[in-house]
Amino acid sequence: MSKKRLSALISIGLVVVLALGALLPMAAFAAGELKIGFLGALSGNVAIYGTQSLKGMKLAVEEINAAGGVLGKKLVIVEEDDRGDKTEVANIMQKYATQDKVFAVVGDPTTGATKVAAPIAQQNKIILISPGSTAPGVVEIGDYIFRDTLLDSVGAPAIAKYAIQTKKWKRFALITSINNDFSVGLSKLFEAGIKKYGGQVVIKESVSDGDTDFSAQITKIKAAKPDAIVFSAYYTEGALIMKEAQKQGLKVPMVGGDGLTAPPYIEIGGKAVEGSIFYNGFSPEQPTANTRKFLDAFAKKYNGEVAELFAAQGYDAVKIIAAALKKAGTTDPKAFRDAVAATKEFPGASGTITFLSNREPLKSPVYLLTVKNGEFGLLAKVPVKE
Amino acid sequence: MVVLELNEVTMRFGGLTAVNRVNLLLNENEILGLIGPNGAGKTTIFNMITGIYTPSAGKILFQGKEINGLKSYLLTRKGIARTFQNIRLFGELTVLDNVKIGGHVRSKGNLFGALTRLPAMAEERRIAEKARSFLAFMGLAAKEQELARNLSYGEQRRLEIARAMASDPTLLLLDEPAAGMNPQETMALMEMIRRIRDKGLTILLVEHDMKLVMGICDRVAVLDYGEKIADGTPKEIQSNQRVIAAYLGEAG
Amino acid sequence: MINAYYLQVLTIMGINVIMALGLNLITGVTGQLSLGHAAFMSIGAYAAAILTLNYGAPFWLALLFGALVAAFFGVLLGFPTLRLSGDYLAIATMGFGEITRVILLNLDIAGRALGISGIPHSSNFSTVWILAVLSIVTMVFVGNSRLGRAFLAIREDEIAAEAMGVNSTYYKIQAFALGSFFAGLGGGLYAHYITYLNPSDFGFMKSIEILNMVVLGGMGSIPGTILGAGVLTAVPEVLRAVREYRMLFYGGLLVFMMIFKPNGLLGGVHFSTIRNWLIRIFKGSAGSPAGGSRGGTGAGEDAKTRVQEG
Amino acid sequence: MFLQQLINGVTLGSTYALIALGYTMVYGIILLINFAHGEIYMVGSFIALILVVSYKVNIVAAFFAAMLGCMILGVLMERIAYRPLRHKNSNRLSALISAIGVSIFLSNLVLMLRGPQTTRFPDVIEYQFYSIGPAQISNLQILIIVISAALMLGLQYIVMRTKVGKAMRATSMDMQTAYLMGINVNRIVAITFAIGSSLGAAAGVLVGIYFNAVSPLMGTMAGMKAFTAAVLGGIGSIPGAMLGGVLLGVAEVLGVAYLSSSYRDAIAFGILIIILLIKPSGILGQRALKKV
Repeated sequence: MSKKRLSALISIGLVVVLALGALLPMAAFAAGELKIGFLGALSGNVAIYGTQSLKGMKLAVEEINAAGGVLGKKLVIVEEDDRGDKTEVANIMQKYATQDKVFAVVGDPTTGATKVAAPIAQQNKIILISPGSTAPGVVEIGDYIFRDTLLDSVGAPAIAKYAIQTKKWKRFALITSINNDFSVGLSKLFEAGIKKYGGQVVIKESVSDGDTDFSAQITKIKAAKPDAIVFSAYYTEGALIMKEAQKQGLKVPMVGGDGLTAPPYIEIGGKAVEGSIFYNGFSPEQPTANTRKFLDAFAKKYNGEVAELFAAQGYDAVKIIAAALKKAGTTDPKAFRDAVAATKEFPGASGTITFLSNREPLKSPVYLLTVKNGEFGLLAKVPVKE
Repeated sequence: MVVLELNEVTMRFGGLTAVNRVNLLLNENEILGLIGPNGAGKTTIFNMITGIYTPSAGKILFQGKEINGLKSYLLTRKGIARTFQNIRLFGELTVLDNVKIGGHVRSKGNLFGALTRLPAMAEERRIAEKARSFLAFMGLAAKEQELARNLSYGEQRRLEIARAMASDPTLLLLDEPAAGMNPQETMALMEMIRRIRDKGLTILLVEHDMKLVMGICDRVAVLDYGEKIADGTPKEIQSNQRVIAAYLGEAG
Repeated sequence: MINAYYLQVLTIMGINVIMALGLNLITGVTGQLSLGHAAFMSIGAYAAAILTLNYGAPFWLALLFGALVAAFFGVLLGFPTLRLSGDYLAIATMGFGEITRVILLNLDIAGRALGISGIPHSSNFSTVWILAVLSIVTMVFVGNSRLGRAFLAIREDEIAAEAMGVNSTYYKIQAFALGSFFAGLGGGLYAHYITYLNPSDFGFMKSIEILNMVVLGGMGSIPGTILGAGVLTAVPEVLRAVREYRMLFYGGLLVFMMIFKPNGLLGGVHFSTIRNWLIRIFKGSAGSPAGGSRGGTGAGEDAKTRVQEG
Repeated sequence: MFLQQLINGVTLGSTYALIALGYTMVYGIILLINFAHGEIYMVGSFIALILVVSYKVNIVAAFFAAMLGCMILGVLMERIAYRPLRHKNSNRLSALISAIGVSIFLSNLVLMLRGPQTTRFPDVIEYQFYSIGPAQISNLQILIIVISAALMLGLQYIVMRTKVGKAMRATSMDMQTAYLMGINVNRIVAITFAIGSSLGAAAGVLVGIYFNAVSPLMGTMAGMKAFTAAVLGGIGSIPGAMLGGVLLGVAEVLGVAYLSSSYRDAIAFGILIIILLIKPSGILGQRALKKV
């Protein structure tokens, strides 16, 4: 037999094995279980958010099961790593719907992936709660799609108002990360907010997630003499931008969204990020009773780790699902959906959550935070009304 | 009729003059041998005629028209075909495909043809038939489905010639066609080259094997240090003092 | 047995087959390493999506449009860069891929970083596989034609190809245009299947993913490319371990294949070869004249001749 | 502001130049775009980071340890992924694909081990600023520019003046002949990788210190930019890598300053494509005639 034919036979064999593998039942179905699917990246560039959400979800499931489960059944999380790849997201969502027969999905923490998964969830009448997406166009996909995040449209004006009216800053440099959908959306809201309260955007600059050199932008911004730098993306670039500003002797604070409020912001930024202000729906430093409870449980389960926003939102999503299930008394999709939609003033770890009639979350209060002496500190609590 | 004319052709590489004011005439249906010690500039002349290099000075005329600096695929269209000193076959393709590609310029077919199969089928059959005839001519008919890289050295040399002939050239340039062949193969090759000439082709030959050169060439030109030092019938060349000196000089 | 999940995996497999065939034509058949295939895919995807979303064009028209726009950019990139050889070309295509991504991030009509969402879900299993089969047939036809031989000649030896009268620049551009056409077609199908586009989904790694399909299956081999696309779409679904270590696996796979099997699993295998094996298997191997002394191709041709005679 | 931007550009360009030196060296000897060089740079950065943070090693010692570590990594990489190909006489595309494979493997290995987040590189050097007219330059910027230039000169010396360098040049001209002349080609290629990789590590550590940030994903983009720099200057030419790096850095910064910051990466790759078209041999490169 020629070598070529041998390798062809091996290939054909490979295909057959794969096909058989795919056709085998994925997992034995245990009758006493209710499955929740996890969507998110556990590896790749956006793994931070997925990993955090999953940790929060696992904690929530553990607590619920310890208390006897829901409707006499135990909750189980089905997890797959979507790596942030959209094809993967679609495949995994379809697998959850068809193979695993989950009754609810928590994910994806990012907007783009949620937009891919949501139509499939909607079509299969599976509740999907995204623990992270904030950009517009998500819940509009269908009446089974929810999210439990603090919407930027609430937070951005609040922080802009505070910066202009309380801090008396007038001139702002606005930096957007062009390859970050969250940032592109938030920049628009910041700009509108600044305008609304009488401030002025004196210069707009772009960076990309993953950049490390911001020298050219800072030199330009310095020449524009702003009172503050508004940055709409995440903490790593935010901290590095402030470091560069410090090097160039530009002594102005940073204003941002909840993308900045993570411990690494202070870790990387050090003294350069002192005095930054931002909003968040969740404040580990000034916890409410519910948040305190969650933080302690989280630290206990994960070797003293401090929970981040996405963990709290993943945790809340599972808790909301369990509560709604209890209230509906059935997993019938319609009744269950209505119960989720009726969630009102749910006392979550990431804030108090109400789903509005358009399924957008209303979270109150919004925390305005600052960095003081190398720690996050509370500036104000802004209650949010419908 | 003059097929190829080199008029005061010069090629410099940086400070080095590889070919210096060489004149050469090639008449229709003639076999001209180009010889000379290593580094005399034979292959450089070859590469200028086939469009790989553009001469630094002088003119190259093919059928009376200047061809300086024309790209090699255009020269092939005009009727110049070549083989390579260090064999350049399409190794992973079959012997038959190699010759079919040789016939590229003498056949039609584009994307549209490839997609609308019917008219292309007839053309394909014609291409294959022609290619097979060249293979038969070079004694390779039995090997048509072999991969070119699996052929023996001598067979590869002959395949190169078959492939070059498939472009229906007026002028065929053979770059050391007998290199690496054993005496029997060389004898057979001489016979083949004669038969190619009998088909009406004009042949320019660079070769080290003096037996082959003296055996089949109508005329021989000798290069040394980039200059032509002699030009004449094999007999004249063999008794030319400068040529003998050049070769002996090299040997000593 | 075929549920929505399998159907979806098979559909995505079909899209990958189309795109991988496009790259195979450029890299496998013509020998020009392209590291920007995802860019052509994104161009096709965005063009098609914009046409259906903003202009209400019918799906098939949008697909064709996307593919043609991608082909147009293939030519545009081809004209200047194809004079470059080997690794320089590879780097230029990679640069083109990055530039395309940055431009998409700056285009309002492409939704910038927010991408395009809400694209109609028009692709399905049958449209994708009808087009995949058409693509395969096209590739086979091209492969057995004067055009295909010119591509192959360039891959094997560009200087010799030129000496045989093949205008290599002209044919390389054609290969790029055709290959990009299929990348664009795949992109259009992808856009109308996933229904959401974002520039970050068409980065360098996507190009590498498609390249891996071609390399694994066998550069230049159509059945090989199909196999490669099929395996690399299915494996992560079946083997969880592969999904988690996927990129690690992809990197290692490239090195491994280059060292131990540079021709891929089915390198040098064509449909005709497979047909001949099948004929041989069903007719029995008794009285085989070739005796299998040489490569499979030679033996196969003998079988074919026998069948034609018989 | 222009002067300040120029300083920004030269500093950024010096970091590109540092990485580009490794590319140009390997390409010069074995005509391979060592795609994984960007990853070597990233690994170098991490080695120094871990030593400084977890083991409290002095930064100078960590710098040399990183160079040593990457030297070993580079030699290993050459041994595993490139040498078998060279011996098989396979075509150059195979080697390039193999290099891409190594690059993907390394970056994802570190990604899995460390996670995707950016880690802070501690401030190991106290900042000082010097004024030049309206602009200012920091001691760290001067350090980066000086070290880049010094390494370039050192490398130039090795290649042009030492016996090993002579063997390298011979190998680059004709590997076969060099082998026949008694040069241990494998050893020379390994040395080339060793030097090139240690330069990459040096770049990684310096850039880590300068930008205070290290991440598993930093190698890919930096590698692509540095390669662009090497091509711009004339790949294979050591002074060319330096020149190309600085020019690219300045072009990028001026592009941000006077055109638009949102097209930043497109500017760099646009330059790459234009250079490849107009003068593929780069500014200081020589064009080789193809042999037939």
